[in-house]
Amino acid sequence: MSIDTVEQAEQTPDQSQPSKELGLADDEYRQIREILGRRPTSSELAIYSVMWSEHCSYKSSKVHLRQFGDKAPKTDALLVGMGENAGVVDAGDGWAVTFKIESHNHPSYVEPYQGAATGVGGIVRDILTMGARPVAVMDSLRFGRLDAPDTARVLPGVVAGIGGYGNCLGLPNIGGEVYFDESYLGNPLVNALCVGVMRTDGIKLAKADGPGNKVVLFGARTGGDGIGGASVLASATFDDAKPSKRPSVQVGDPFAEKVLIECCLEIFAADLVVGIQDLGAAGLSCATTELAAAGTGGMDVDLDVVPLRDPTLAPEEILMSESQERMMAVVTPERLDDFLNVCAKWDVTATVIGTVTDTGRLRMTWRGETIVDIPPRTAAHEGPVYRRPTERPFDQDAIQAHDGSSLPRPRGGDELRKTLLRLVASPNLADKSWVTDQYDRFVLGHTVLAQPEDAGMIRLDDSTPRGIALSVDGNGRYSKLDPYAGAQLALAEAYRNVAATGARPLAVTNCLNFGSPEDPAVMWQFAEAVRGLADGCRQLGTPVTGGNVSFYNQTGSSAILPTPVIGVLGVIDDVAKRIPQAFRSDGAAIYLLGDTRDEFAGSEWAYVVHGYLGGRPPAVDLAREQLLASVLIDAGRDGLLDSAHDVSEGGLAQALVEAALRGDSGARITLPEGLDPFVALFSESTARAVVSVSRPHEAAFAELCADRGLPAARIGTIDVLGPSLEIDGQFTVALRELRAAWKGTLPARFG
Amino acid sequence: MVTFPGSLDDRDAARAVRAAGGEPVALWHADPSLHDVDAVILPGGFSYGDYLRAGAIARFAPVMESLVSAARDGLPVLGICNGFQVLCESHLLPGALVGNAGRKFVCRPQSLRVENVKTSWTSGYRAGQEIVVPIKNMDGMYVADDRTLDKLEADARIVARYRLGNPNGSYRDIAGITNKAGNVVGLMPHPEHAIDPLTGTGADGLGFFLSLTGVAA
Amino acid sequence: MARVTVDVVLKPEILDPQGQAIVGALGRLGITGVTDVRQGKHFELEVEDGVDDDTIAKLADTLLANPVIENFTISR
Amino acid sequence: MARVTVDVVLKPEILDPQGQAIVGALGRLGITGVTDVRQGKHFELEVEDGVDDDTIAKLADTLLANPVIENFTISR
Ligand SMILES: Nc1ncnc2c1ncn2[C@@H]1O[C@H](COP(=O)(O)OP(=O)(O)O)[C@@H](O)[C@H]1O
Ligand SMILES: [Mg+2]
Repeated sequence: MSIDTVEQAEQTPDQSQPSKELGLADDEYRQIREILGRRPTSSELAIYSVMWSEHCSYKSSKVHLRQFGDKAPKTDALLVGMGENAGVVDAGDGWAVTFKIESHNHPSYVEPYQGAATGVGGIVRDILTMGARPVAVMDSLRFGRLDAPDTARVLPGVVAGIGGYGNCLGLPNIGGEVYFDESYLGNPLVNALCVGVMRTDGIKLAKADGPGNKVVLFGARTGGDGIGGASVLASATFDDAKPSKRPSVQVGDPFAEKVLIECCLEIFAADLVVGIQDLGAAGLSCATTELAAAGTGGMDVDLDVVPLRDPTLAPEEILMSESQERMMAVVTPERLDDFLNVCAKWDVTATVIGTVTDTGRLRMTWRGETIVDIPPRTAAHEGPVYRRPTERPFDQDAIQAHDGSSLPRPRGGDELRKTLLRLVASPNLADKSWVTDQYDRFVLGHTVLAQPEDAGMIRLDDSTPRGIALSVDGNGRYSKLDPYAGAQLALAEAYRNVAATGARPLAVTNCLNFGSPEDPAVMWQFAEAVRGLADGCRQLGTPVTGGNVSFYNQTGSSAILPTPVIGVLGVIDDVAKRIPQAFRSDGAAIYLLGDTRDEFAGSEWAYVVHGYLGGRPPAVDLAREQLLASVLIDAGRDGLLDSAHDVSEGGLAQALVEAALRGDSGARITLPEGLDPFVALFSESTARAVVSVSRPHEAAFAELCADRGLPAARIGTIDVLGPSLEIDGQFTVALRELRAAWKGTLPARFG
Repeated sequence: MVTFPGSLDDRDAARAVRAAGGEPVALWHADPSLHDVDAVILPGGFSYGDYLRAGAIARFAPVMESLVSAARDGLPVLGICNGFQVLCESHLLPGALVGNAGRKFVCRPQSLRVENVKTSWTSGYRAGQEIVVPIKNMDGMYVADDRTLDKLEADARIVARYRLGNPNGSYRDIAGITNKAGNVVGLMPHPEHAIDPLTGTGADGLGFFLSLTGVAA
Repeated sequence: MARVTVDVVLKPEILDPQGQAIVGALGRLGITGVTDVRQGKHFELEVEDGVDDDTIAKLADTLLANPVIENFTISR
Repeated sequence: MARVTVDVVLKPEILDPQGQAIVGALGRLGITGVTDVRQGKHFELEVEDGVDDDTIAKLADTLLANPVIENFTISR
């Protein structure tokens, strides 16, 4: 096997190189030659091609994502902002929390189980890298129609993969989403979130500081997994991919990761590292260039000593391999033995592969020859940046103009009742326990709220009542109608969900799932969504701490619905004060908070009953969201609320059904005066919640709402032993019938 | 409290022991010493990733050799979920645990009937008492041949059975069994996740730990 | 070096949900004529030349198979 | 009626965590001389006489194995 060395590259400047096949544009290849003053070696080309891929360089999204920083609200809640592996939030009392969401969409289509499993594995390592103990995961999932044949292949595999990996790591799964829409059939979305907890003085950063310090690769051996994945996988649709470019699948080893987590936590506790980085997309290329670029600036690496699973791997392949369950640490020579001892205790393979230098160069050798000699910043941070053309889709005005106001609506109690039963059984609104029962939500013993509650909530530690709440939300249909509003609606819903548990929303993460950035219409959707999110975060005072962009989500030339998925994290001082969703106190009054308008564009009703998408999504009112949140949080803190549940997709009717079924309690409802019953029940107006208040607290609660100026309509009472949900003057439906409809849908499809 | 590589519910079980007034002591799989403890809990999780068969590899850990002989001498041992699997693989308990009949991981609150209240771990319950604790497993179907099952029933060695639905296809609805002496108990459901209504399904599981500390006290 | 395979199958009296599920799926695939499926494990071992079948049998009996529920066969 | 077996193994380049874990356990068992283990699946099918290998191959390819990561062999 011939090795392409730096010396050879100097001597053979005209040798042709497969830059195009590696996904590099001609200009980008020229730029690399300029940086190096010669042609790159094949190993250098491998590094640049993966580091400059869309997936790693954010070259199409960077100019937009800047707004998250530029428009960031003033806050002292952020300990580490954007740009690190994950942002870190101050949770009070010396506790810090780090969280992030990431996509694994394409791999989950190719091999659902492993694709989803390694998605969880990757995000957990990101959180671990910050110095935190990972304490919970969430998953946001989107598939094709429930009845589409391929959904029966993809969904069970994805769910088993997320469960298989997360359960085996001992991380409770505390929430997520499952949506169905035809646009995701050939391109499911699998977004995984992880949250970690640490003390504020335990934060670790990804940098290689201190000349003479050792670079240690530890964890799994390197194999041929996903070679070219980072670049090829993320920058071409499958239709374009030549067979040779098809990604090979990465297989996860959750046991290896569990051991790696415990090993790292012991290493952190003993303060044995200067810097640390996980190996994810772009593997060693990414870890070495990023660590070096963020630190003293140089690194020497001996690729010969990298422990291999497949001894035939060439250096280019070693550099591009995406083998899972690997980490890289920078360790002082004095601490090296201690470090290696901890690894040995956990049976984790650890190898010194290099040294930090102050040369400003990343140098790698192979069989004694220099095969890489580059300035690391040029690969890690100074990649190409594109301002791609954007263009409002030609049919956007038409989509918004045809608002569906003439769609026939149900009239009379009987039709309303039928509509309700049909909606609660529809795939997007139906019970998701077929999925969530495959996830461990109890492990670690700190889970206070999990599915199907509005947000997941965990206690930070045995020593404190303090906790955090998290929700992830997105709505591709709203975003299609108006991506600016769609991003804000997702943000608002996640924010509302967190507040509905009694926690104070503090910070935001996001995963932006879009089609091809080379399509100006998609790029317009993306730009609008980012602008909407940045503006929304500023107004709500919740900064974006990090996230992930996934482009090229399309089948042929048809893109998925633009799908920004937003995660909001909140803090609660005492988890015992959490507000659950269930109706549970007999005789308690039920209130609807907020205003209801006639808003059905993009609604579940329009989709399920009419298969219709058009109009403008529900109005966004972030000031009202803040007001609603403040009332929920304060009332929760003062113990005024027995339950709270946000109103979103499916409207008031769906919220009432969920609260009643969750508590196995009946309720008698009188719809607010002056509202059409159909609008009252099914409109998806935002900034609303359903709460229940027991008699002794009613006066205080009503006064709180009046003082703050939050509309609060008393719409009924809970009848704990009542067998049904009664809508006065309209219809009565037995809980048993509702439950059968709501619970039956997914099992009927998947067994 | 034994920690194997891949143990997950070890902290939870330690918390439960503490809640019952006991003092949890960490034992390490590679250390054969039992450090003079009064009882041992093998916690839930995926020791060695549950690779090969759940519990199959953990069985060969150095600590297990000491544990097997101490258990034969009467040391109270509770194996929860993965711990139950390890006890079967080590032949301290008869039968085996294989993949759930539903072929999926199952996590949900589960109703049980406690049948044998003479073991070291169940003396705090009333015979026939119905309790709810979480179940969460992939390989939770208890299987054994008919002779073994008949014998278990005849000797009243079935500690608990599932009620209101069998979550994993276990033969004869078996959720937990004990050895002849009643000191070794294997349990598929997770009582350590039912010691505090705030974070678990209730407090019904505390009885397993109270049974022990009551005895030890 | 030699390659030895060990096949492990559940004893007939033990339920095999995985195999049953496959039988159930056959109909949907339009495959007829397959009346039963049992799923077991297949191990491929690389062993040095000196390793005899007794050693492999010990390995299979103590580690690869659980004799309470499984039988195994060794082939070279 | 005939018995057909299908063995499904991970492609050589795909990580096999289970096999690795078994190799790791061998040392503790005191068994030497086994240098590598790969774990796969073993299916035993009961088929009617008319069923040919093409049908079995179709079955293996769609149901028993995941061709993205696994290979299979059929033997009668
Ligand atoms: N949509 C986004 N919003 C905010 N920050 C983002 C977004 N996408 C990516 N980032 C940030 O860019 C950095 C690089 O992202 P990524 O490549 O996903 O991280 P990693 O290298 O850990 O995989 C991270 O700090 C991440 O939080
Ligand atoms: Mg990272």
